[in-house]
Amino acid sequence: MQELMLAKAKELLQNGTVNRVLGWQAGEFVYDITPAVFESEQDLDAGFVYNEFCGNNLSKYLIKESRKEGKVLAFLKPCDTYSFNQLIKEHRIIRENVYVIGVPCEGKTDGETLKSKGVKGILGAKSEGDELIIDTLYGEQRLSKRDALTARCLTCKSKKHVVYDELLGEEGEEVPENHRFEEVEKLEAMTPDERFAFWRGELSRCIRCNACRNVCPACSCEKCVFDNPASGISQKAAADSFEENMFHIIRAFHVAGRCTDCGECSRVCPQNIPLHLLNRKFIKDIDAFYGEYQAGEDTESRAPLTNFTYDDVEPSIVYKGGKK
Amino acid sequence: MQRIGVFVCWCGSNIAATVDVAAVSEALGHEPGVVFSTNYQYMCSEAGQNIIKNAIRDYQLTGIVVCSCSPRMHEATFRKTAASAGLNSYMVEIANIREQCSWIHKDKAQATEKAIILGRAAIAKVHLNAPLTAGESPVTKRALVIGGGIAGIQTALDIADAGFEVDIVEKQPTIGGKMTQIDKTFPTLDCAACILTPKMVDCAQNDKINIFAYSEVKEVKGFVGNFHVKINKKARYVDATKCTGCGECTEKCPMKKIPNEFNLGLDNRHAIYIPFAQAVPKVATIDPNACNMLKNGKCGLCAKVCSAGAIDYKQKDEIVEREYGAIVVATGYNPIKLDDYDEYAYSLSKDVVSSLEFERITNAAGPTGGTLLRPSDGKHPHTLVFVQCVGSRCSAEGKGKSYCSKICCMYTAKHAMLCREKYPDTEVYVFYIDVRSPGKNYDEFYRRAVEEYGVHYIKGQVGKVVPRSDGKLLVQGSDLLANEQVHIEADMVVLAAAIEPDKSARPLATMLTASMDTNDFFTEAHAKLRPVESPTAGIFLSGACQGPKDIPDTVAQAGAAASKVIGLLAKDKLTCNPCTAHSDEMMCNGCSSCEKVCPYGAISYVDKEFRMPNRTTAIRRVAVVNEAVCQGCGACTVACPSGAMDLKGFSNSQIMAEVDAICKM
Amino acid sequence: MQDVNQFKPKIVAFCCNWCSYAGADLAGTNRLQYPADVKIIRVPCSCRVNPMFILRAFQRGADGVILCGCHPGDCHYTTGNYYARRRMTLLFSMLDYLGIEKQRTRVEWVSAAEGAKFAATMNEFVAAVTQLGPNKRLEDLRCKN
Amino acid sequence: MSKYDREQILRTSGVNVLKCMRCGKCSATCPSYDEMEYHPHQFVYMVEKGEIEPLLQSKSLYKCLSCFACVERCPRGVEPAKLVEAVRLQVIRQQGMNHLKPDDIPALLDDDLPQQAIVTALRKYSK
Amino acid sequence: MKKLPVSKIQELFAAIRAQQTLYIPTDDASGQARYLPWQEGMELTHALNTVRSAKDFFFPQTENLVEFKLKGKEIEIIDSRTEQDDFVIFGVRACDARSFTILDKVFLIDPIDTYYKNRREHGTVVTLACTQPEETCFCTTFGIDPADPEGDAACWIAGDSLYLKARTEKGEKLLSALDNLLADADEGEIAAQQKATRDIAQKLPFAKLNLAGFNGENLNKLFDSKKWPELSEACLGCGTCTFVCPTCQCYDIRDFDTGHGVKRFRCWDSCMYSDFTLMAHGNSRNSQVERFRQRFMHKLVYFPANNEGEYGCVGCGRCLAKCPISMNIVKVAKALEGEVQ
Repeated sequence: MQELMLAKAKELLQNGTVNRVLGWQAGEFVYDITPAVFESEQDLDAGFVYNEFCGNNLSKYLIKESRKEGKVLAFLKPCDTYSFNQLIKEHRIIRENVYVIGVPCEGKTDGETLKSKGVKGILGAKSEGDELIIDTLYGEQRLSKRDALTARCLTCKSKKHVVYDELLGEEGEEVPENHRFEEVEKLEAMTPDERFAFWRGELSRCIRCNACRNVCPACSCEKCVFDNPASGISQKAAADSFEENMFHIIRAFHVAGRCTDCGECSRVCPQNIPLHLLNRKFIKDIDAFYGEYQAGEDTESRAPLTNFTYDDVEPSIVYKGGKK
Repeated sequence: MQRIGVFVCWCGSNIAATVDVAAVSEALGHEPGVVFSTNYQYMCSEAGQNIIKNAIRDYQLTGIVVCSCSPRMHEATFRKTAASAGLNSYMVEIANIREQCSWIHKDKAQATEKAIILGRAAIAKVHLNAPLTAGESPVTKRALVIGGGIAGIQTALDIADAGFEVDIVEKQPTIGGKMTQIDKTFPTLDCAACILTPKMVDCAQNDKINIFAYSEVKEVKGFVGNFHVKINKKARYVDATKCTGCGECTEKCPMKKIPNEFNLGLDNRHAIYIPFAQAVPKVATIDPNACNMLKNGKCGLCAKVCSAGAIDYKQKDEIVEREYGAIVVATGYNPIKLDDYDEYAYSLSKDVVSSLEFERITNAAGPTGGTLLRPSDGKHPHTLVFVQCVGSRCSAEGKGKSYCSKICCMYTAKHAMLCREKYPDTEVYVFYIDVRSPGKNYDEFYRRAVEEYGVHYIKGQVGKVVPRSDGKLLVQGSDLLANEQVHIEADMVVLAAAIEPDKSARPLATMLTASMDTNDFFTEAHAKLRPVESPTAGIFLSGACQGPKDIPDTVAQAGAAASKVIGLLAKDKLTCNPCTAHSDEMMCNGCSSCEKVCPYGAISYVDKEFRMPNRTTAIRRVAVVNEAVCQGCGACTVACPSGAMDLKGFSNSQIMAEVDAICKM
Repeated sequence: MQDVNQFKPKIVAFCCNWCSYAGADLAGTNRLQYPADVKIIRVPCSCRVNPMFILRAFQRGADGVILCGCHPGDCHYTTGNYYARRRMTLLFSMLDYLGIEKQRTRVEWVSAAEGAKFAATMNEFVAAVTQLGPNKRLEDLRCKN
Repeated sequence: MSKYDREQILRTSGVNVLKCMRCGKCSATCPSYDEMEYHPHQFVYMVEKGEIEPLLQSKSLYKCLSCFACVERCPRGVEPAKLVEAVRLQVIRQQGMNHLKPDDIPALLDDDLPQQAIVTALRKYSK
Repeated sequence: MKKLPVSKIQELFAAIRAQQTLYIPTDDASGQARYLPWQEGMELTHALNTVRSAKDFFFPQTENLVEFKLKGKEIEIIDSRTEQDDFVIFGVRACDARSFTILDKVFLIDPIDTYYKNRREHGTVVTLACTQPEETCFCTTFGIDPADPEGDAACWIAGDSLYLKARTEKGEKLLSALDNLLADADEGEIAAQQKATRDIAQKLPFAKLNLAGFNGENLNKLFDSKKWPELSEACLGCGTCTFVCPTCQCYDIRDFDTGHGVKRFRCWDSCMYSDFTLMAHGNSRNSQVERFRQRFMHKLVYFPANNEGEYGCVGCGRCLAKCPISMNIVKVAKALEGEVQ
């Protein structure tokens, strides 16, 4: 696939369709991939890569890139295309300035995931059939590809591209049986005390590095309320457990109905807080209360929170359980 | 830092009996920023107001808090007081210590404590208040009426009568609407044309009224008092200023097998046509889909016969741009399509007709010249079955409309009655679910049909209509009162089709940012109290576009809409509510969330150039609130994730300051 | 008569100007009693209430927050309470998910004519929150004196 | 008893009888109308009123062809045929034990028996 | 040098805990290594290092400085500091141990940061030599020997024994209080383990990372490099690198209005944030490329230029593992190598 993408990128650069390419750049090891803009064929040859470690969602970069001179080629994975569509809907990306090529994704892995499986000192990796052969400081290790998948890829909702100008490889399909709400359900089944304890344990680790917010394609505000002293709720490092709760509740609320469930927030969290469980709770509730809705599936529909029906459920559904 | 004055009212004993007012004014006097605090028996009295005025002057107050009754009672009073002392009236806050304190508590200590807290909250808010000035916008003294049926005509006439200019935009070649197709009107049985056509002529002759027939609204910009509208005048291929309506062309035109819309396709017209004799404007129109000259460049006969030289095959659609202060929607209704009701055999037999088709068949100007004849064979029918509620009151999905179409009971009674009157040899059956006849002389009318004219009313619905080879229609229905299934061999079946809003209404509503219900009827601003206004300021509703209506109701509503328009156009300037939303463009992302939740269409977007670091610039899409249209609900402020959108008078920081003051531990 | 140490909850009630605030006034006019623990903040419409305000109230020491607006369909601004309904449903569900007692938050539709409902609602809500005891899960210790 | 029957019938049929607006279109469209003592609209009305006993006793139950014309035509989505079916089921259940057990069926099969009858038998008796 | 069997390590912890609070790196409920106060039965983590660095002990994420209260027209000023008890941090790796030296150079020079100093004086650092470095480790670049860590006392695990050696007075004091648990040992007993670690260190991918040209002399050349825009292009502007970094020491001072007064506190800040250098006149670093450059220029050029060649980095590798877009100090250093040769 990487070769196919390289050839396509070069072709489009050559014929002037685009003047630069947004893709992934190889790093020092196998897993430290960096999103990058390539402006020439030499750049592409020097660093362009596409493999099972290219997990970054590139869509958010297009807010900036689509406002530059000329057209940019963007390689988007299925889940990136949902974010892309959502950003189009919110007028954050100038569609005409982007040439989207959909690229297939079989699920990604990353350094953290491999390390969590007990792999130490990763130097390189290559794929062989269903296995990943990892070269480490302490010898070679093998891991089945399924085991190497990141948590978010295990509950992948769709391998279909919802938007593209051109598609490379086979088009995938939505994955209806993705079980992505299982963890949410598990939490819902707990008692409030248990849930509170769980979330305190998780959120108290937050160091407010803002990686979740800054990587999130839905968090595209020019200035975040939490950075704006005039908002009255600005904060830096959480100085009280309340502020930890506040930041994450409000952030989840602000992206509710707009979050495409790409999973970047949990991927980047240096403290490994399962932030996607907050967003998924909103997605699950929205599906249950207002009908199934997938943010980013299209560019026209009204988001659930800017929409209503006359007979929506009453808020009492939360504390009375089902009473309309 | 504000200099705040606090005025605690006793309200006689209403407050003072339960709240220690002296303690309240004493405690609030120590709050930061408070430079004056007092209490008085009746703050709203002249003496009380003078205390406030004097304090504003003597202490150079920049904000005041009145602890008194509900702001719904005296906020306006104290705002005026402040203004008369030179303080901006929006620098006033009321702490409601009567309805929400003294009157609901008995324990004096508790009530006093609560009054102090409510006072603190008001003080906290005043600290963040900013002077607000109500903006003004000019009013263009001209109204647009969209739709030229009886609703639009009546509205236009009434507005013109008050001396204001009105434009009527009608998509058909003539104004008049559905009423032109109707034969007689219930419950008086006057001839519809006799009462309608004079009004049409009045419109044409009134120099305040300008008719854009064969035209459609293409774009609406602006807001109340200042709408900019683009109207597309479709090409008629006839110069309306030259055409005399003599009709020479329509007789000579060789293309004469075009189904006549006016008679619902029951007969034919020519490619160049005048819909009916009393059309206004009485100008011929060439149907571009039928005219051989326009399609193939061959013919040109009409141009040859036209002595006025009015034919212009090169005519193009023309966009007219006009300014209006108010817009009235009068887009009316249509009967639903009956093709899906195969149980009634509508698409199988020509003798199963809709009620509107039946109107044409019985109309003297109709295809049969007013003689009741079966469409299939032109024979006189002896047995007629009327079926009510076809497609109305259907809650089952996909089967019709959930609402009652309101007019069918009465016109069916009219049809049945007229049949029996003109042709006593006919048997007329009406299948009904309920007969709904609430209206002046309506029930009497329906009873006359039964009692005087011997129409057979059967409580029940028709299950199926089967056309037989001998031309009869076998009607199978149930008679619920007799508890039997009845079978009638009918010659004609007339279906009272449900009515629905015109298809053009939905896109129009989008252009107008006027809200609609799920059935595509326009929503009124208040179901009871503002029935002819749309929630969108400056948009008014007339006739069946708002809900099913008969002619008397439509005319009444048309007049009401006109009076609302006149009230608006009579003003030179509109004063805006100053508590409006406003967007901080430095923070706005242009994401459109706010626009989606705005019920008034007050938010639009502009691409704006911003200075960026290092002497660069960037163009960003940002929201702009039209303060003349915004009503200050605040829905947008919560939809906005970045907090760029805020509401004057109820800003985020003001409300949070109140929260802080109330919750202080 | 009353135990001085008995827990007195702090309740913030956001009331829309057109229906619920008027309903509260009517409760007053009719002298219908409800605890002084309830303090009302007037907002133009229930859709003006930002989740931030609710969290802020808890941070600053509130034990319960109730939002009152016009009945669905009766909104002065036609659609405001429909949006408020969705926002609050989702917010409350999230608070519950985080293990914060859901009984501390509520939405009630109170019309301008429902003074009695307003008083009854407040009595009932105050009783429910009193039973829960002080808010511990969303408090900010720094705000304690 | 009839109250219990009523609840059972409503539950098994899933019909909301209160949606009926008494237009009679079900009966107007019913091909078995003349054969029936109680007509489709009466089923709806009688179930609503709780007059179940006469229905249970009536032969009308077995006159319904399950052609679903009434369901198709009903403007309110009431679905009278489902109600008739539910009443029928109620009678069958009241008759006590199952007439047939699935294991008994193979022995009773003969080649002339229509396939549909077997399926219907399973549907009706094996619950 | 002293030793005790590794099997008796819990006894050692109990003995330390008997005197003062003891923090050890352990796996928390979510399976991540972090420092927690030792309680009976708490085990050392098997992870090489904690997710967060050890700088929290001396420079916590947030810290109250002072409080103001309004009393009528008077403002009362209240010192928020509480008595700091003695504590021991066990198991600090060589890289993190060196980070304290770097932090000292910031906080303990005049004007001395008394909040930091107070904590530093009460803390005893017991380091633990590495045995299995990771691919992201490059401490040797900064002259750190993972097999011979600094600290008030150092430990090695070799075979079945834990070896301990005091390096400072504080360390001496700690070990002498534990004397009854410990047996004497010879330095030679750990030599094999040390060699093994050093051998691995030699084979690490960044073992040959060369920072030779990164100094004050090349400041302008590096500052003006054309590579910065490209390097910073994908940077999200989050603070992950700075917050996981053991040597990043920038903070913001903020006021929190409690309703009764103001609590003034400091909290970690990041030079990656857009309001980091926001001042009354505006912001001197308006773009992410400037902010990005600042962070690396500070660590690789400004800091050594002002601190006798000591870099503001200890090669712990946390930023390499945690950066959401995998841009880090090693990639920057390698990219800029050419500018200074």
